[in-house]
Amino acid sequence: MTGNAVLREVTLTLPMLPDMEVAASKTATAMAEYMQMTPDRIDEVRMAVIEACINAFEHSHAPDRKVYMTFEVLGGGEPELLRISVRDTGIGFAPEEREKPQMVKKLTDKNKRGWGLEIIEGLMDSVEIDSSAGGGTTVVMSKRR
Amino acid sequence: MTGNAVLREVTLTLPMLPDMEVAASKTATAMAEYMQMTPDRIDEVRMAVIEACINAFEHSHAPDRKVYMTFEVLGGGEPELLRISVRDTGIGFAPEEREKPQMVKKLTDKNKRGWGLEIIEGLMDSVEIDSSAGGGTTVVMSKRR
Amino acid sequence: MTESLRVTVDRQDGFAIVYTEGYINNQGGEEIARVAYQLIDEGRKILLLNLNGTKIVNSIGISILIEIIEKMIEIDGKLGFCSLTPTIAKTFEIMGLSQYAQIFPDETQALAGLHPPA
Amino acid sequence: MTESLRVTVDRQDGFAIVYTEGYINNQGGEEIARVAYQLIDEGRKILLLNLNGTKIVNSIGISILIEIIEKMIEIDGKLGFCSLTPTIAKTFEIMGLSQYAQIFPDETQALAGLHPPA
Ligand SMILES: Nc1ncnc2c1ncn2[C@@H]1O[C@H](COP(=O)(O)OP(=O)(O)O)[C@@H](O)[C@H]1O
Ligand SMILES: Nc1ncnc2c1ncn2[C@@H]1O[C@H](COP(=O)(O)OP(=O)(O)O)[C@@H](O)[C@H]1O
Repeated sequence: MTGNAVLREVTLTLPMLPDMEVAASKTATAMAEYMQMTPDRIDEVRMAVIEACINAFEHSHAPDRKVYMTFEVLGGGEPELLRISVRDTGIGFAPEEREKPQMVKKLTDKNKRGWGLEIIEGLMDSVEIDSSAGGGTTVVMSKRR
Repeated sequence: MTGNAVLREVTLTLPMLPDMEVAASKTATAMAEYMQMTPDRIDEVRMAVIEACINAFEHSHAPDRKVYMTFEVLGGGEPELLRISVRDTGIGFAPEEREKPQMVKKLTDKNKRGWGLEIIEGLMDSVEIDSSAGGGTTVVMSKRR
Repeated sequence: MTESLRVTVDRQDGFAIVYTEGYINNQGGEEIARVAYQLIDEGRKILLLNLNGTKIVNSIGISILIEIIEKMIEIDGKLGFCSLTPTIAKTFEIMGLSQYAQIFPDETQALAGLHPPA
Repeated sequence: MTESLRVTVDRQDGFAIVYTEGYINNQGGEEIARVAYQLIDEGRKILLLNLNGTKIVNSIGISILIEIIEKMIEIDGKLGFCSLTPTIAKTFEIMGLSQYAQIFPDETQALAGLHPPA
């Protein structure tokens, strides 16, 4: 049984500036290490956090140039799940209209980008995106210990 | 000349719970690494952050059980100074009345504690404490790159 | 700031090994591409990217690596990768990149697998 | 959570080496003290704390180590430390702890300096 009490909650606010995604990934690492997640899984969380941050940096056009993150450790007694939320107050987008990138196409396409969300979904256990035009974007991603 | 523009500002809010000081120290490490501080100096910052956090955890009796931190990178163009502030909304204390701990006394004293601020002052380049009865405590500590 | 990617090259006849150290973000990816195109211009058709010194990458950096793969397919060359962290390997798998560039556990196996000219 | 301190002991005649791995916080300090008092109870008067596996400590943990030093002074024994990170060494210096417990760069020099019974 997975308890869903929030055992620990840490919030981090970052400026949308080069390399700040690395700071976010270190905080994620600290929380995952606290939970005694395995090093390989910690590394996957780290990469997902980097992708979510650079998406906000690059695409959100948030006027305050800030990313708001929360790191929550959930569980029933013992830590079981790490839930990370990455929020911006930018222009938003329609996640359901996103096209799944395909390498065979990207190889000849001029635009080789479009992998961030795909990578996040592949590395985390679950990902939810809440975004709307003008209403900003919140990506909530979780990984079990 | 030391420029004093704030080049980067990151804020972190932590619960006053066991091991959360380690999360704070990781964020500090990330900011210090961003500045390319030397590993030994980064390690000193990390230890100072741990001490400031456990002071707030242990002594503040803050009703919200939270520590509010900011990490600022200052400089004129290039990062030159890391300034870290550790704030709680607790009972406060009178820093000027603090007695400097002496090992010769502590060795026979029943209370062997009282080293945290001494260590912070020894490891950081400058430390300022703003505290008042009922008004909470803010420790601002800085270290050059 | 944050230390930028260091790239070193071991040039051999007809092929080369490119070693990276640090974060492969956009600048890091561009630095690798610069070096790779130079090696291609020099006539090399087989390149091995040894990422042993790289513990983090981002998708912007990887998209620049995809450009190098495209170029390699064009000139009928080969790009191999070796010594990836498990997360980077998994990311390449997720992207389907491993179908277009060979991934090897280490340099020895890469050199055997890429068949560079002796 | 966060992995707790692991302590291992190398018992020798009349002295012992205590190895730590992990964070010396209050629990970590208490674990070291428990082991140290047991070694003292067994009749050992010379202890070496090898902190090679410890990269962080806090002042609560150190204050427990001061208790061990007090005990050692009482029984006319010796407590030495070796293999400290530069920051832990500097912290011991700041506290004046290095006047009451000998600090050695490594185990070899500690064993030579503490003169344990041969
Ligand atoms: N935080 C965000 N704010 C606005 N748009 C976003 C955000 N995150 C993603 N997007 C949109 O989704 C698209 C796909 O993102 P992603 O899969 O990460 O690939 P990439 O960042 O390489 O374009 C982006 O190009 C952008 O249009
Ligand atoms: N954040 C704080 N809130 C209230 N009191 C504090 C705080 N930080 C320090 N103090 C007071 O200052 C004293 C000295 O702190 P310190 O030098 O860190 O040693 P120790 O924490 O071992 O007592 C504490 O015992 C406490 O009374």
